[in-house]
Amino acid sequence: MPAPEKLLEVKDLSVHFGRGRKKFVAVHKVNFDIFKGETLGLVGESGSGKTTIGRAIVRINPTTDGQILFKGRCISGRIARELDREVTQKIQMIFQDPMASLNERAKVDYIVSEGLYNTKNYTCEEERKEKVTKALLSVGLLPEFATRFPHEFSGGQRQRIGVARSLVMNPELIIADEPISALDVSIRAQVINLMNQLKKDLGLTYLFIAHDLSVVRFISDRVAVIHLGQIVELADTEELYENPVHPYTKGLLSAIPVPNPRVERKRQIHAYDPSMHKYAENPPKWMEIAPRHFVLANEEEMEGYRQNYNHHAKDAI
Amino acid sequence: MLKYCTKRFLQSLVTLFIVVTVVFVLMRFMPIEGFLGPRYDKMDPGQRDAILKAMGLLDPIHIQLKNFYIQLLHGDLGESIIYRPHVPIVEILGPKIPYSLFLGWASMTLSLFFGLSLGVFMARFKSGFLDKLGTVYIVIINAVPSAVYYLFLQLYGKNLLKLPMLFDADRPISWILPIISMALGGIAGNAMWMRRYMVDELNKDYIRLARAKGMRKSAVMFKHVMRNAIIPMVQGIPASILLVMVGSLYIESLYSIPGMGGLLIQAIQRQDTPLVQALVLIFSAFSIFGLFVGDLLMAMLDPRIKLGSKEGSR
Amino acid sequence: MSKTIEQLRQEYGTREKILTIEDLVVKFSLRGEELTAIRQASLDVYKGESLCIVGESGSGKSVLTKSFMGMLDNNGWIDSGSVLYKEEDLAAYRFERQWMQIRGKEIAMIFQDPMTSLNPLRSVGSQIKEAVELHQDLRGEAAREAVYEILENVGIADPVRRYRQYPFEFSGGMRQRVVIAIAMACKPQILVCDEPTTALDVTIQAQILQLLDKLQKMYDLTVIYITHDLGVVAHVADRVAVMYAGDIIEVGLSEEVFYNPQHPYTMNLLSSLPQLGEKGKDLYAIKGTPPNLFKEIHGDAFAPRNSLALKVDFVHRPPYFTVSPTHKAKTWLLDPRAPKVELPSAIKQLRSKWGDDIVAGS
Amino acid sequence: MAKVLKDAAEKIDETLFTFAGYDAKDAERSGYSNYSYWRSTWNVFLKNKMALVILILLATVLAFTFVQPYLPQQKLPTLIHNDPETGFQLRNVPPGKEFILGTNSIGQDLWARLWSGTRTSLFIGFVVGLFEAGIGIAIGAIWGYVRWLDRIITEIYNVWDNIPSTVVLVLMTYILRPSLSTLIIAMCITGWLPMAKLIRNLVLIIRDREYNLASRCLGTPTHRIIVKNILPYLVSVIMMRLALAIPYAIGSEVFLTYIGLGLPVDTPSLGNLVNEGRRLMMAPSMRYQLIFPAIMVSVITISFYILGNAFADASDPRNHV
Repeated sequence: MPAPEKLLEVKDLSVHFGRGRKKFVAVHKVNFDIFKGETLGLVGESGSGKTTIGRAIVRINPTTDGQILFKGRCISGRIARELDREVTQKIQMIFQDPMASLNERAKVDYIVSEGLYNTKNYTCEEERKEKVTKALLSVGLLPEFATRFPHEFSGGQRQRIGVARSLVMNPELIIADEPISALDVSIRAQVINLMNQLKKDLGLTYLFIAHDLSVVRFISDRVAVIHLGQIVELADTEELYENPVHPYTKGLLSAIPVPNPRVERKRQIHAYDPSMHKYAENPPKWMEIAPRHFVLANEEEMEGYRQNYNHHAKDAI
Repeated sequence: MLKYCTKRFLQSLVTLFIVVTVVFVLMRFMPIEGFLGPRYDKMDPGQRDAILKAMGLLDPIHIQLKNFYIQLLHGDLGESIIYRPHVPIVEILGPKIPYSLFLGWASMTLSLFFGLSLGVFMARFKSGFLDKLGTVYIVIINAVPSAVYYLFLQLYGKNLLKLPMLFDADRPISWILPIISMALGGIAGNAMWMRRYMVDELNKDYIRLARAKGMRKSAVMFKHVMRNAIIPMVQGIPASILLVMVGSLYIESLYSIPGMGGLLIQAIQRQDTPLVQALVLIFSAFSIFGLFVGDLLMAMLDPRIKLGSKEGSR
Repeated sequence: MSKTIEQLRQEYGTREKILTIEDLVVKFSLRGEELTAIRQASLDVYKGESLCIVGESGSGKSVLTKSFMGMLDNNGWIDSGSVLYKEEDLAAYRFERQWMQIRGKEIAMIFQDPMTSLNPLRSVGSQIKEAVELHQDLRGEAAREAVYEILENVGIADPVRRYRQYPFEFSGGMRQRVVIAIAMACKPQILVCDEPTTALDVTIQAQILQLLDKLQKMYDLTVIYITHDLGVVAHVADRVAVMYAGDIIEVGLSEEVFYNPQHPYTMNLLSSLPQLGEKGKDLYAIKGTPPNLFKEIHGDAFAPRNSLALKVDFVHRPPYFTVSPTHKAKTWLLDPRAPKVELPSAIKQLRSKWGDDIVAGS
Repeated sequence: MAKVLKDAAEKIDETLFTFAGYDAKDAERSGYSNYSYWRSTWNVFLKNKMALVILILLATVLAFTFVQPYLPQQKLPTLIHNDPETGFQLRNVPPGKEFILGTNSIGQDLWARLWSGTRTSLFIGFVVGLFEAGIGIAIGAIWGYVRWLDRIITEIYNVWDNIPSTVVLVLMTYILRPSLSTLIIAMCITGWLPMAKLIRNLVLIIRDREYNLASRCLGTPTHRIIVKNILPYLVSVIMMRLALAIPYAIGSEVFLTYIGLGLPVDTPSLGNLVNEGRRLMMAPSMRYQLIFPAIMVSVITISFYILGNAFADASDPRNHV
């Protein structure tokens, strides 16, 4: 298998908020790559820093330390105007709350065209309209919706308007920040299907940020688990769900309720206690435990993880 | 908590310092009549200079400012020049302060008592008759310039209720109209805010929980809604000294009360600059102090500030 | 392994009904227009069970529970129908003092967001003590002792110190424990949990559910959960009631609803879950939006979004059809004249792996 | 109930038990409401009958104020009328045929003075209101939107806000000497502050809403974010403040006139008229000189106040069904 192309590389990324005594470390030395055409799931609880990473990539949050590379070029910190334009176009974001992420005082036409106005990516008014129509159709909305206000739409429809707004830019990478957690259960499937279909049709790459592990399992190719600003484990989806190594991942996986009463009633929950790590004397490193399966651990822990892992792997076979 | 108080106190001092300085400097840009008094026209330039020099007004401004602060620290506010020429301002103010204070306290007590009660009842019976009536009252008091309704109150108080039109320290019956007039605005303000805070609180989730645990509506109102709504009110109470002061500007002259408010108007009309300056400083100091005390009270009552989880909300 | 489905059905036959809702209609007036939030819903609640009411936002699940606690907003009222509790018709209650006999004392409630459910300006202990004083008739030191005990029961260590603290000094999960403590202090018969874990992180969610489970056994409570999370439902529910557009369209034992759903809405809801989906394939997606409750609804409210809708669904409202003694659904698909439909593949798989016995019995 | 339904069910036509067919597009279409923000605002406003009556009243008064000088047989507001026979001033003539609202103590026509005064006071009100809005919005928007400026401006605000605005008003007019421009400047200096604070708080709330982040992701330039995303949300608040600034300015003018810092006597304004009338109010026969201006002041200020609040209610999307 040829090495897949790295679309985005995050190297030692740190993001701090505030200064002095009020300083808050949201993200601490995070490393990961996103390959072209894949969906990388980023899972963590509230306050874990997952949204901060997404926003650092689209450059809403400034980075404190480290680098973000897009197609090999650094896009964090101060960058040239040309690159800025290109990155703005190529990396788009989908937001969590469909009620809050659309400008209520603008018509759908303006909302979807906003990116086009900024990049002047059209030659005449007709072309712009055409692009808007195309974007609306591609997310399963009717072109006649363009003249309406966001108020008139349901949560699922609004979320799709949000997707259309990104699509019109012809992006390559989409940061989806909890795109379905604010939606009603019956509507989530619409958005998940749409994202999967666009990935197939347009070859999009996603960073899918979520706290719901079951959704992430369904949609992602690889999953990174983040805890208190650090990624603790990263692996291919099935590998991670079958052979979780880090105790936090295990705890998190054991906590997801499944919609199956007979299974659910027997489920055991593993509690995770961060004080189990002795990181003060022996700081952790980012290590590969199996091919493409990384975990944050110090040597001592790694030893234990390895033994357990081999055990499991044998069982699986 | 102590840290918050110190910080807030220093902030007030800085504000006061800036106000004093700015007022002082601005006053020096006034036309000089204000410092010379009524005989201005009759003086020749030499005389004028002599007087100005004697008052230290020809010195560079920073020297003047320095002298002024030294005076101020000794409790000396300067001398009046027109109102009562060459009488120290402190002496002029001395007998007047008790009148203003008494009227101020009396009307503040009234406005707190009636304003808060009105607000509580308006919130309790929201969109009922009392609420609508109260709203009409609040609208009128807020929208009609106070000069107008003070006048009508004075007029009808005299004609219909046969109350005295002028203030007489020895006849308590003559205090009624000025105190009521001064309280009217405060009642409206207190009622409006109390109602608003209570309605805000009423819509909060914890009220639902309090009701769900089976508390009586009146108990919820009293123990949760009112208690929480009163905290931002308490913050504003000392600052309402300010409202009372502004009212006193009118009312003291309307009823010829020998207090500070009436004095300011006379000083302005007669252009007694040092007196105006002194009064402006006193009023500012009062108001700054009022806000400071308000914040302290707030900090004492709100555990979130007391225990340092958030800064003052202002 | 727990009880078989037959055992469960029999057990329900002997259980005592604690609350009976019949043909309840709740309306609201909004800016001169009338909205029917609950449309002739009926539901029985059995003593000691945990019942989950599932539905999406706006389906009326919260309104339903508020209606039998006398906590409807001022612009809402019970239009018709009855709610029987201990031989009293709660739907006929008009006065606050009548509700005082029910609220807290008989039926207590906890809410979704623990961050806003507590009075920020009063100590945690005093807020629990209020409930103790109201419903356990204890005062002063005795009440305080009772609060300490409840705090320990809900898993808050060091109760003496915690008593004096304020809500902002507690984390989200801890606050929810305090809210639960307040509800427990009322010593209620029924506990209504309105989305008790939605605002919490998954790991804490699990702890809170465990705690509620423990308390239910400890105090022999009847618990009604309101939620939209089918995972939570599967975890806690003995029985499930599915709500759509102000009506309970299907109700049954948890196993019955999950492994043998009858109403198209329930089927669609289950098959749209990514947990049951097959990776790489599309999930089943329910199109459209729930109906406008300001307008009168003819027939089955779900019909316009239902790909399996019958013509009759647009004309007549379906009655309950009985599937098993404990399972019934309001859908014309259960009428003998209706054409047979295939279960969605996701549900078929779920059933074949876990719940074959459910259908076999009936 | 269930029984009845069941019985009814038996009678249903068999042919209805066939699939109805299903159109995904139709399902997508449901929920269309053809909503427009401004139309809904207007509709909610129209429902408030009192506000509507007041709007019409105020519009009439405003229109008349500006038309009045051009009507036939209007007298000049500053002209002193003398009795053609005796040559004496026609002082304190009660309202009647010749002088609709009578004359004042030096024989000027009160009717003409009233409308002229209304013009002056409205002019002050509008100018001050617009200035407050302009400066307040500009500073408030910068204050709220530019993060690093927040601390500095907040500190300045805290100091400035501690000074009673009445004192500033008095001081400014005292120092600058009374005139129309002085009055306006003094009021503007004190008035923009609460406006700026309000706008800042609103901008702070709106700034980090997701739709603004979305615009930033799309590369929308700041000025367009402010114009398209933020200001439309503030329009209602701004209009309400503007409506409230006018009664406030008129009130301040009356106040300043009262304490002797108002406009010169030869410029009729509502403040001057009230002040003139006040001196005569103890004589019941001359009380009309206070009552007419007082009514005018009250009508205008209350109208603006109520309209401002009614508009604020109407423009709140929560009140749109």
